Amino acid sequence: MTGPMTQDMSDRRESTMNHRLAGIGKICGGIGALGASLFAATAAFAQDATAAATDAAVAAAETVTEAATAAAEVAAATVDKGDTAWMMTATLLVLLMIIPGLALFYGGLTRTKNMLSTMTQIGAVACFAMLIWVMYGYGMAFGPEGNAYVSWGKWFLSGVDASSQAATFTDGVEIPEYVFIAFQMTFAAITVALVLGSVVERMKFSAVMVFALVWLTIVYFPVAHMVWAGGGLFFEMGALDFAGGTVVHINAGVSALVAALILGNRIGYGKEVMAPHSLTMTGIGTGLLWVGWFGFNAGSALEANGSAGLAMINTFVATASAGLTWMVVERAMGHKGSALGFCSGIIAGLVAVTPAAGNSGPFGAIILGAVASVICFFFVTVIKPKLGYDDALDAFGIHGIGGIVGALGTAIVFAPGFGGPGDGSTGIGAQLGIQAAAVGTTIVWAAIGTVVAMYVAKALTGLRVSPEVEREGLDLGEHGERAYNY
Amino acid sequence: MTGPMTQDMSDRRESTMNHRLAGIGKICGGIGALGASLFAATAAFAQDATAAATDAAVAAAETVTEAATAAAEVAAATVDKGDTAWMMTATLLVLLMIIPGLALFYGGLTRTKNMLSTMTQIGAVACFAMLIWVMYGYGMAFGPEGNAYVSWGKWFLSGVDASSQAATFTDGVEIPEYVFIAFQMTFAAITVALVLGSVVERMKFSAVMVFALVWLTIVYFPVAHMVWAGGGLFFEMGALDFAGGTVVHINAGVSALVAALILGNRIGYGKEVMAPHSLTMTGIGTGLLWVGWFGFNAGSALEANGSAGLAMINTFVATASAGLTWMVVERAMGHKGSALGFCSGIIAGLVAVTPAAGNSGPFGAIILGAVASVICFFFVTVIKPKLGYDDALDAFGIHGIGGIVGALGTAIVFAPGFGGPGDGSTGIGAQLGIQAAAVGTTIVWAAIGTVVAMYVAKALTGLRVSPEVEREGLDLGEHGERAYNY
Amino acid sequence: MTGPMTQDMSDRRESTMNHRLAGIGKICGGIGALGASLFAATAAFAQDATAAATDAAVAAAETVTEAATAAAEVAAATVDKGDTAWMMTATLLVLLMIIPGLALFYGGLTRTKNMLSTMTQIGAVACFAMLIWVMYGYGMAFGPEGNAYVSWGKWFLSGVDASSQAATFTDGVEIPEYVFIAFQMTFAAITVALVLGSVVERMKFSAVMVFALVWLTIVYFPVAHMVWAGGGLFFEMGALDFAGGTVVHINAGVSALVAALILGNRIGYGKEVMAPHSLTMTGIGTGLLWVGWFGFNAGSALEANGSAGLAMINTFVATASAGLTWMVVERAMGHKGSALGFCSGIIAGLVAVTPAAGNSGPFGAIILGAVASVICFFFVTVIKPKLGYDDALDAFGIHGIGGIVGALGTAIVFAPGFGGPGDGSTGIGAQLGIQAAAVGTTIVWAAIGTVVAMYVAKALTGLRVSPEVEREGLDLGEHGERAYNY
Amino acid sequence: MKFIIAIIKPFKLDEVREALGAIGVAGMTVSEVKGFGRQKGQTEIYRGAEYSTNMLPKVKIEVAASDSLTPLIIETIQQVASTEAIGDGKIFVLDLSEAVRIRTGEAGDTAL
Amino acid sequence: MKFIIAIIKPFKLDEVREALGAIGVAGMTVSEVKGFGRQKGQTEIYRGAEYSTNMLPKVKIEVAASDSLTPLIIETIQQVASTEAIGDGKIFVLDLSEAVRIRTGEAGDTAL
Amino acid sequence: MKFIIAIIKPFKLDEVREALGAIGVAGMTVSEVKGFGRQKGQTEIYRGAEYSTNMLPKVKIEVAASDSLTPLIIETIQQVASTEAIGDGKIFVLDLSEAVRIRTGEAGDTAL
Ligand SMILES: Nc1ncnc2c1ncn2[C@@H]1O[C@H](COP(=O)(O)OP(=O)(O)O)[C@@H](O)[C@H]1O
Ligand SMILES: Nc1ncnc2c1ncn2[C@@H]1O[C@H](COP(=O)(O)OP(=O)(O)O)[C@@H](O)[C@H]1O
Ligand SMILES: Nc1ncnc2c1ncn2[C@@H]1O[C@H](COP(=O)(O)OP(=O)(O)O)[C@@H](O)[C@H]1O
Repeated sequence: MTGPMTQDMSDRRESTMNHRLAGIGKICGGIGALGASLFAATAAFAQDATAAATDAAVAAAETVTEAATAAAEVAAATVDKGDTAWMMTATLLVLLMIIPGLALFYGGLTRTKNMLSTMTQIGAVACFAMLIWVMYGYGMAFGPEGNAYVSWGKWFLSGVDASSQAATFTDGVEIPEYVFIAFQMTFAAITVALVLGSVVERMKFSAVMVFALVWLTIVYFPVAHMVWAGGGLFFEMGALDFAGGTVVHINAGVSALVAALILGNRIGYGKEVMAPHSLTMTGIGTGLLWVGWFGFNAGSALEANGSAGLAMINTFVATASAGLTWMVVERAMGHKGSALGFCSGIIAGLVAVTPAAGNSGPFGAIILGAVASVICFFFVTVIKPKLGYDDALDAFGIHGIGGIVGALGTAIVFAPGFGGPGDGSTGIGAQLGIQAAAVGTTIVWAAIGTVVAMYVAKALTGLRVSPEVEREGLDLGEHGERAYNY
Repeated sequence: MTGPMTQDMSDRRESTMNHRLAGIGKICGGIGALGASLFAATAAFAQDATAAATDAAVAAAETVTEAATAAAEVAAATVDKGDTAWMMTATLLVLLMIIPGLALFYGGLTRTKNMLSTMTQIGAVACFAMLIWVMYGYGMAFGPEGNAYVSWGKWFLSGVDASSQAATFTDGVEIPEYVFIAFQMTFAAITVALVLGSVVERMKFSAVMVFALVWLTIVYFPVAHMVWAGGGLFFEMGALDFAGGTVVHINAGVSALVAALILGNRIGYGKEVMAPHSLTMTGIGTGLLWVGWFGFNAGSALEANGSAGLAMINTFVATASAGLTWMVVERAMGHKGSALGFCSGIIAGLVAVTPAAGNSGPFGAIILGAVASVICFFFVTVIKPKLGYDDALDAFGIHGIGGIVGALGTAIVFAPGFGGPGDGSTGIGAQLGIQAAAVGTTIVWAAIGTVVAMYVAKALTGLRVSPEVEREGLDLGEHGERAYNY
Repeated sequence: MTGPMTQDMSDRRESTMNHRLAGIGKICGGIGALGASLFAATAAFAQDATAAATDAAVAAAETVTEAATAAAEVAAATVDKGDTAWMMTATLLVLLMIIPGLALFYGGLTRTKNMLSTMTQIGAVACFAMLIWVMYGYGMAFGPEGNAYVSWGKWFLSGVDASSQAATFTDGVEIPEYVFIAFQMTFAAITVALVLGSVVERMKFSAVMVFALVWLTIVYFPVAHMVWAGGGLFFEMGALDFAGGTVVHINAGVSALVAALILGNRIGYGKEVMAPHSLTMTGIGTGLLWVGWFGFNAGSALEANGSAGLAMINTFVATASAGLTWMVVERAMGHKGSALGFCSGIIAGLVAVTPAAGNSGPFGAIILGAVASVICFFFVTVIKPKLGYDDALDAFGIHGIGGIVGALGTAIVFAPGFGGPGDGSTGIGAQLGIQAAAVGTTIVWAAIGTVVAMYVAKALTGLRVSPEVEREGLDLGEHGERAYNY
Repeated sequence: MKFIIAIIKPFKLDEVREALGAIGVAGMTVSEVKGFGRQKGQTEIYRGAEYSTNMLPKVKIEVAASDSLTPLIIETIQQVASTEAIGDGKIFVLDLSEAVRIRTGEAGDTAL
Repeated sequence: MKFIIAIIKPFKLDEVREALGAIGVAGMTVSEVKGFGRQKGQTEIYRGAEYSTNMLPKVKIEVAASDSLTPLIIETIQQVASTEAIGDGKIFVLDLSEAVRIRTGEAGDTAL
Repeated sequence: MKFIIAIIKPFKLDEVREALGAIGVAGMTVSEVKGFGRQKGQTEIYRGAEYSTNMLPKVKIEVAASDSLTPLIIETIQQVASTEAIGDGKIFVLDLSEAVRIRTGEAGDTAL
């Protein structure tokens, strides 16, 4: 259960699923029957799956393809209004994550003089991403034609109208395509906004916009295609990524790191006090991110069903576990348990549970959240200061590191032995290998793409504000306003 | 697809739709067949529409009436829980728009000393509107009996219980009437709160309450009836208004202008610094308004279907487009792109797309948002200062102007040539005429009603706080509190 | 319609409902037929109830059991995706109530130096409650085995997976059990967070965590079982509590009072200025609490149906009424109507309508809200100062007192003579007696349990911060941070 | 040289600043303060807890000036800031023994 | 006349104000300041970034007083504001050469 | 004794504080102020309403010091706080007639 696809792709999906099964079959040294049982396990999630489909799945992989394809063609796909209601809700929950959620979370962590700059950059790249998405982003990620890396077609949403439908993970169950497009659109929007966490307080607004354009085009859309589209590279590999840990968090985190390295440290970094100007705002942002994340995670089920319910409960408990764990580790290290630590843990837990949301049992999720919290804590408080780069708001330290922990950990918590919903047909080691391959590819892709995007932005805009503007704050220097006039 | 109605009205609806079609027929110089094809287009949205209904629609308009009425009587109307789930969600999204959304958006723009006053006025008129709504507002807007201007009956919700149902736009599909009442209730509440944007920082709390009572009664309920109720004036005219651009935004904007003129300018207006006390709060408010607006726009489909999905995606892209456009125009005018500009553009876009939400394609919506943003920008930054009146928070400049642009623009983006969902049976010019007539009527009605409401409030309360209270701030003077005690 | 239960309990439910009916029959001096008609009234809410079930209900109570059980066994319970969509939405709405809702509402009322402490304590106990819930809380409240006071089984959610289902109030209608678990989890989380309102600004973070652990175990889970589980004490008594007025508000309020008494007053209480540091934050929190409360109240219907719609409209109007009433009473007492008064009224109304949400008509709810507002006003402004204890944020004054008013008032507004959905089979006096018994039991249970929990926390942690830390603020002393660094 | 401290009502700041500019005062330093005096403050009530602190928001202006300009400055502030209502504030004048411009190191009257 | 500046711990403000009122001080001006001295501040840590600025919140009271009242004011503040813990603050006394009441234009001791 | 008031650019605070510590200044009091002078402020625009107040955020440092240490303090501040750009600020020196440590009641130079 790795990703959604559109109606037009449902045929291709059947065959890619077959390829995927075949691929996994090879990796495991097994044969068709093994692959088929994995298919059966997947189908088990779909409570409306007909017995016929299930039976077909038990047959050899070759037969599955034809039978399922035929079945799909015969049965008229229906749209359940409950699914539509949930997916619309999920979509706007992701918007809630961006503004005001992320804008406040990040904004609160910056200094007063950069609050508006931070909020506006987040809002503006999100808007830009939405416009690009409907122009060519959707086509590049979920277009009707494509290869393992990118797709094409449906430019400017051509051919889509209010009656178009997009497939879910259950045969015969679809949702309005506009809803699917909007849902996926918010993912593009939040991912590019997440990257900004490392470059705030010094990157020009215009540079941010250019970066967003290039980065979405050469990094996000292809990676989204690889992860979520039938025929995509990771999808074929059988990588588990319920709600986008790779495409969203690892992608954004690694890009943030590379961008920060290219941009350089803030003036005074490591010497001056750069305390968060309002942890109250960061606290509000944390709460809204958590609430909105259910759209992200439980929405990725694409249906209002038990799988969404599982993703929901995991998104509660992994997060709760990670939030408390961070505070416990702080105490264990001789410090006070801090409010920012709690918030950081919450986000680390959310990031880690993203790929595992519907791929774990609740207790696997609790452990995954705790582990991610510990590792992120050590990374941002011990390792990062030694490295000396200035990832201002720890976009890499939390989204990158937490995303990697989550992606790899999903291989473990998915296993039935750890209470996961997997059927055990792919060994933990084998699955870990698949996950690692997906993670590694994403890291390389994101890093290279970010270098290109940053240098294009540098060429066109100069990238960084003047030292005077940086000192005085980007709010006045870039936007001509103050956040507060008490 | 202009507005919802209750079960009791479904018979009347059929005949009014007929009248409406006939009316349009006359305006366009066409005949029954033309009207019928419009009906067919409307029906095309309704994915559950039976083939029989569609066939009937192709017949002459006269026959449609009888056939459809009969069909409606035969088929037992059913309530889909998916629709109910979505409409409940949509309802509370509109509440989210009011408090904390609008309270923060407006509150952040006022000075520190008036923050609580602004928030409390918004909250209190919203509460008052809810109580009035269940007493007689619902009856005046959606009562079982009525004429083109107002309806009556169902006072104190008599006869409504948990099993009552209200019709949607699809024959045979209904939602619980309590949900419909609650949904519409939030529209009344937010509209009256929007008006306050022009009069904050100087109008007495008691005057605000009296104004709300009178204004809702003589302006809002009748206009809501005209726009949304079967048999209502604009409904009959065939005016396109998906989610209430006329009744909410033009209505509120024009009323705000008139109220500001009667109330007079704030002391020191144009001389003293009146910078927003917290653009952070305005930013939060902007985000929550956007999120909540999906309840407003996609909720106005009354179902969780493809039409709602279309309204949703349009509410994303028109808004994104308008937010960025405002910043671009600022730059083009030689200023910095500002955070408040971004927020203003977001709201202008949301306002403009309101009547067009389900009546446009995504690219029509993008253009509509951009155009509204440009026009609102020029209005509030160039024209308004010249006129010298003090619409404190630009309720008219954004909701009034943006609403008018949206209402007229809907005639254009609705046309299939512009990618809209219309079938082209009504020419753009003809539709523009209908839209203009509805806009003009609303402006006149709102202006006259506001004059009455303001003078009643003046007679009973004195309308404006003393200069001392205005100087010291309404928080202390009217409420005996300070917003911040750091 | 008092509470949800899991599939495993559906058999027991039938028999306990029978016991309950029998019990009520005794109390009222009536016989089986009377009980059966109550059952019929309950069934009337369930619009999908089959005629067979209704007929069966008319028969004697003994026969009901068998017939219904048989019917339940025959008909395969189905999950409607509309219900699932709504219940997932409702679940995260309750999370929205906690963070950021309650964190801001409470945090804004504290002094600047304790803002983070307040927010973090709320967030951390909520997280802790979630983890405890999936470990043994769910088992203690809704486990498969149990008595009138507590249940057991399903420890660590054993046996639950994505395909498990939980019963609703309608035979044959179920929701995914994970969704039910998550929904109920958020209730546990918010309730323990509510208690903290009385002890902020002086209680150690570690003490708060220990308290939460003990209190949830010995107070919350048992009381939740008594109220909501089939076989629970209050459930059997026939106490009306739609969304948890007893278990959440009275429980939290009384516990808050007892905890404040044990902890002692803040240094300087009654002498120093302890004005809310940011009523803006309290205002945001109020708005989010209201919005989220629809998850609480309308979600407690467990379905997206007319009963949820009724709960929704009541949650609008009772709250609106209470908010305005508080301001009116302030004026009547010679003060200014205040922003904090408005917010306090909103919360008082929400608390009072909680047990009555689906058990009242809209006008009963309006009156209930107004009455609760008046009583809470007098309690917190007149009576509390005389008593001299320091319930810092009026957790008892509003949740305790408002909860009691709501619980008793529900007996009245439920009656058909007051526009309620009751069938009048239980007289108001009799129902009042049942409600009073449930209230009294809750008060005693909560008080004793809180004493135990506080003394355990005292023994393990010392309970209260040092006077130096209290003076300097818990943000620095307990967490090593400042909320604001402007 | 003199160091002049004026406590005024906040809404008078703009007027005073302009008036001082008009008479040749090139610089000043402003801060927000709370004033306690004869003027009575509003009573604030939060859920029944009544606070009437009599601490009112005021603005403090500090101007270093040459001895010769000082009388005019005092007169100007007094006239412009007066509303003839209680709480208008005070002007305090202290002797200033030295003034230095940080940028250049200049001292004395030329540093002002 | 004297211009008295006292830096005290914030929570002592109410007590000091009352005590000064009791000995006949009619007005004063208060502001929030950050103090740097012997008293050590809390260490703050934000995600591993440690700040121990030793800048502590203090309250500054400014009182203009007649020469005769000054010693009593100093004594009162010193006694009421003292907690005998480090960081209690300081009292500074400067000569005040002129005082004017803005409302009336009165000058000298009567302006206080 | 002298009472030294320095108005500096906010981002110079840390440096100045350290430099003063290094030459033996044990304490100081800091506050946020708005400065008005030759340096021009940014223009702010909110929906077309343009404000160019020329009020710039500055930091005020107050140090009471013995007469002997005063020249060094002035020099140190002047050198460390200077960026040689307009708006660097001023140092004002006033005579301090008395200083008292609240904790102990000590007076004079030992109180500093
Ligand atoms: N003795 C004083 N020392 C310092 N500041 C004072 C003194 N007396 C008054 N002030 C300041 O002047 C302000 C106005 O004083 P007040 O007595 O209220 O009115 P008025 O100036 O009209 O006599 C006070 O709020 C306070 O800030
Ligand atoms: N030389 C000084 N000049 C100005 N303010 C000072 C000076 N020394 C101390 N202060 C102020 O007095 C406060 C208390 O001083 P500190 O040395 O901490 O303790 P104590 O007053 O007990 O000796 C400081 O925080 C600072 O605000
Ligand atoms: N006459 C004055 N009295 C009090 N403060 C002054 C005076 N002149 C300047 N200042 C303060 O010094 C700051 C810097 O002054 P400015 O004229 O801008 O630059 P510079 O110090 O380089 O000449 C001002 O912002 C103000 O705070």
